[in-house]
Amino acid sequence: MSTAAAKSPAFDQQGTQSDAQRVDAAMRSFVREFGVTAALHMESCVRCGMCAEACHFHVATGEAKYTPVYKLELFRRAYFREASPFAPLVRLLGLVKPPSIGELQQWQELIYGSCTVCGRCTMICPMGIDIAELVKEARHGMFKAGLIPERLALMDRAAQQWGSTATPGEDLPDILREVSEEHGVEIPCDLDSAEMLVTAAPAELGDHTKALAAAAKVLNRAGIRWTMHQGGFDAANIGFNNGDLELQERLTRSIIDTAIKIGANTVLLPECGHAYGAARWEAAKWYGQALPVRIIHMTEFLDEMLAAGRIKVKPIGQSATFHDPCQIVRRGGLEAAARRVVAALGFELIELKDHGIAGYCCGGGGGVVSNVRATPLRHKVFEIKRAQIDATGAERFVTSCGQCRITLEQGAKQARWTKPVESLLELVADNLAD
Amino acid sequence: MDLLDFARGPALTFAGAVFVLGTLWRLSGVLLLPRLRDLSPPREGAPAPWRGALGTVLRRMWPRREFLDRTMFSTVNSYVFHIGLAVTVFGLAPHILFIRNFSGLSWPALPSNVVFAVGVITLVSLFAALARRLTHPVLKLLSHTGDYLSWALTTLPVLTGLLATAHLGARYETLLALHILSIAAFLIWFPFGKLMHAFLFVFSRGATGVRFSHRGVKA
Amino acid sequence: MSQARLLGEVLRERGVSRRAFLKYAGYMASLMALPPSAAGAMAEGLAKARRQAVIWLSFQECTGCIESLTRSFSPSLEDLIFDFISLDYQHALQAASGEAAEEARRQSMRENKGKYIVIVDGSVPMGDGGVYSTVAGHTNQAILAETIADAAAVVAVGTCAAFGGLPEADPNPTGAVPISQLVGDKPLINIPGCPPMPQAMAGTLLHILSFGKLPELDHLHRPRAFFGENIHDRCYRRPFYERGLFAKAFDDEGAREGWCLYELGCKGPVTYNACASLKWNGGVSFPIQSGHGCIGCSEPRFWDRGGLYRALPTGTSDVRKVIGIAAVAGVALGAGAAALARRRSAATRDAAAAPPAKTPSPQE
Amino acid sequence: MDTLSPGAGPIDAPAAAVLREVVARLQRLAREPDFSDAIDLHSLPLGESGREQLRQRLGQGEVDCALQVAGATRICETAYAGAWWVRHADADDRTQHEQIVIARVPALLLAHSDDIGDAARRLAEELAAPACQEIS
Repeated sequence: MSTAAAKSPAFDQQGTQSDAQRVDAAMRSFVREFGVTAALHMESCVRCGMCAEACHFHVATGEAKYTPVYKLELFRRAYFREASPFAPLVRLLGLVKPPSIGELQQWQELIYGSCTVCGRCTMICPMGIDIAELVKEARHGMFKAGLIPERLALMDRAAQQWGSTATPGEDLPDILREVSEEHGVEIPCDLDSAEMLVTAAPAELGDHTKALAAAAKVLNRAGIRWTMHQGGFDAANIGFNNGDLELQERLTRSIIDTAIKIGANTVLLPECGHAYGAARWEAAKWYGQALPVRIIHMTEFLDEMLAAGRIKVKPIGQSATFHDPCQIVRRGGLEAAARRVVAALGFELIELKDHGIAGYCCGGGGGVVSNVRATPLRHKVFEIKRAQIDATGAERFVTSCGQCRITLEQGAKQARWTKPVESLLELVADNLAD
Repeated sequence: MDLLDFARGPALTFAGAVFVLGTLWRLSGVLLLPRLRDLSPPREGAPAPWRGALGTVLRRMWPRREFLDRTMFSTVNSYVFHIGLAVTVFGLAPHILFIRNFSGLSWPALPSNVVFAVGVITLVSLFAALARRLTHPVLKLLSHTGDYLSWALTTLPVLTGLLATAHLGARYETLLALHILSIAAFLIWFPFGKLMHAFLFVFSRGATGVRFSHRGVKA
Repeated sequence: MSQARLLGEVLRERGVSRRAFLKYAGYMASLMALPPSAAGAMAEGLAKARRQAVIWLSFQECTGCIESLTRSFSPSLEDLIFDFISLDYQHALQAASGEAAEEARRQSMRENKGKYIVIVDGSVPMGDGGVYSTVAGHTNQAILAETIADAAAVVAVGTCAAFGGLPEADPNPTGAVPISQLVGDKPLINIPGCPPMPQAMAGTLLHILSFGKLPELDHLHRPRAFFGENIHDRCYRRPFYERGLFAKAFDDEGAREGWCLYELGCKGPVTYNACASLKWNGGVSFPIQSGHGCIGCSEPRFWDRGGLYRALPTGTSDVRKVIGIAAVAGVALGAGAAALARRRSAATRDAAAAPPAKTPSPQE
Repeated sequence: MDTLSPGAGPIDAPAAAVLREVVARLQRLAREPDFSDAIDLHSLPLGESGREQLRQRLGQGEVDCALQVAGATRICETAYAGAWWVRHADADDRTQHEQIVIARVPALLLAHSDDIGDAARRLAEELAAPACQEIS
């Protein structure tokens, strides 16, 4: 039971900037975001309120302030003052007030505490506005203004120091040795050349080491020449969640540069949502050109290995339901791949009422699970997913994202719900056929 | 007669000019902003960008199954007054003449009394939309003066049009003048408010369509 | 010349029985949409009235109005009006001319001081001191002022007198003005139309004679009896308008079927007159019935309303040039705004690009 | 279109409305002998066919008289006592005005007292005038 009393929706601040400097930093960052797509989306909102009906935070609480597009209110005002076609007119006539420091501070709870950037609102918006992307872009300004939740700021500083929120690079060889001994699987580390650079999620270097071992088992069985490397091993890019663009760039470069250095042609991402978002879709942005390495998610990898017959699994033959991680399925496009793996495992898949692209979010992505302020809200959201899982009556409950598993496990613990949350990767590894 | 002459002459011309200028200003002002290209490799088998865009533009015409029951009222009511406005504006003979006058395009008209009935339904639907915007907690929070102004300047032409057709309230030419002036107000406000979604929605949905079809998702 | 004796006696001597008064009054009452019961009262009022002195002044006019009233080719009931009034001065009809005619006018003004009615057709030119239309060296403006000084009422017949009509149409070279601008507070009745309906002229005069006061007028001083409703509301083709059946050309299938002429520029909906109900030439037909749209001749400035064949709902000015300029300006402003936004965004990027040295990442 | 009397053929709505008006006024006339009213066929949206149907439906009564008063006028009683069909024509016999008059007798038929006074006077003068001395 989380003992932290629900704090009043206050806010955290980092750095020593004055209030005016914070507002200016936020506005200068906002101005940089507005390419054609962001501008088009800002211009097209007709305030129809439908996005609220898709957002689990609003659906669970009924509170109007969790309306997704309302979370963009300050970003919208910045856009109309600074980048819109009528910006000079808007500024001249003072039609739109610039955000104040008080508003930015109150806004932290909406932008970080009650948005998992899951993109379900993007799927309902009749104007096709990618609200999730705009929230993520608004976070850049909030980070520049030093107005992000303290817990996330802490992880940000750790990652700037270690390249990972979980462990410093130097400790990687020892951790991998422990895991390989504990799980009896060989995990190569820091090889000079390899076919595939494998990366991990921070939790996999902590309490979810079984997932890491599972990955190793599958990779070895498939006969892949792979390695993990101190140069770039933590794929869950915290900069991507916090809005810290410099950190996001550095973390991405550390992985891509390491892969190029060891001559790898593929970077394998772990079962993690935001890792996929940051690497698969935004890595090339920092290089300004297409990347020489292929970046794939663990789910794609399992799907390809099974399809190519390089690994086989024993059918489990039970009923199961699958939670679609947002960044992997709704915003990643791996809905079909995940279901092929589930089918290969011989599960009789019973879909959740809302699944696939329109599935509900676990409620913890985008840094919300790490943001202790959002805990009470998260537990309310957990009810939606739990009800849908119970409704399927499936025996097993599977997903393919470490963050979702942590969020759902915390929710289950708080709601005293006994069904275990299982990893697709671990199921494949445990059921490898000879 | 002077009000009608003013309405049909200078008012309409000025409104038309402001409409064209404002709409192109806003559209080009947005479309000429820097294009941040997605350099990542597309999902295998992903359709061409324009096809992805078109897909989303069409799909977003109707909410997905999962969202339908929670958005039934908004969806249905919005379609009622959108289709109502379309039938009224493009179905009524005098409107077709107005369009033919400056564009040369013409097509057969619907019976005027049918269009009148549709106009009444449209008016009721617009008031229902306003009632919802004034009472629903989410909409109350989101709405600002621009929304109410857009609503008013869309409803006024329908109201004055119906009054003119029914010849209620004043001399016919006064009603017709008020109707044309309300359309002029509508055209002048159009580019600066959310009515621009009539043009922007294609690009807005298209951009999301391109972004997600690149990732193999039918957004 | 006007006798003191009552009209009833005067006319009976010429064989006009009171039954004729009643028939005439009944007909005119129906024209003026008065209740049938008013016919008796009108007949009695007429019989007891004195013969009304009338002076008809013709200025910038085409004689269409007097032709419409007299309609010499087939005298009808309206013509009886000439038995009830003493037309003391009228260019087209009077035998006298030159000074004799002017003298007749002045004598009638003297004898019927304060009681005579002045009928005017044609507008009055004010340009260049009014030289564009003079009679015996006097400008129309002067003659009008002199004549209406002691008049009981002024009746401006025809759109030229009522609203300026053709002479006042753009570019109005003679500086023509409607009579209403020159009569001050003298009671004025406008009977527009190009030409006006004979029933309207006769009916209005009869109303003054028999009831001794002006008929009810609208905001343009037009008798409501004849100008209260617009043509569209009384048009027999209205059902076609309701069903959206319109003639697209003057000789297409629709026109032959008698469909609505709205698309061919008919101004019926915004024109107030009695053509559709009383019809012309003794009730034979009216413009729309003969296949031509109403041109709105009884409304002010109907010549300058963007062409007789331009449909009502269309704008009156050619907007293509204006819209073209607006389009170019719009795109230019848009491009400028985008460039400005691009520059502002670049400026912030440069500022951000030179932050203090980053802490070295682990592997460097 | 409702048919008032069977077999008399269909009747347009406007014509039927006029007949209902006639009935109402006849009922009143029956109660108030000196009541008189008229229905003006001129300004109603009655086409020629409507007028013809009315004429057929109202039929012919016992009285049919032609007046020569500033052009021809024809007054004939319809088949329904108290309802008279009055048609005024101008010099060229074009219908100027048509009415259905509801009265015991249309006012137009009554000689006016002034005319009677004048007639008496003229006849007296006629008698006194030498031209018609009695032939002794």
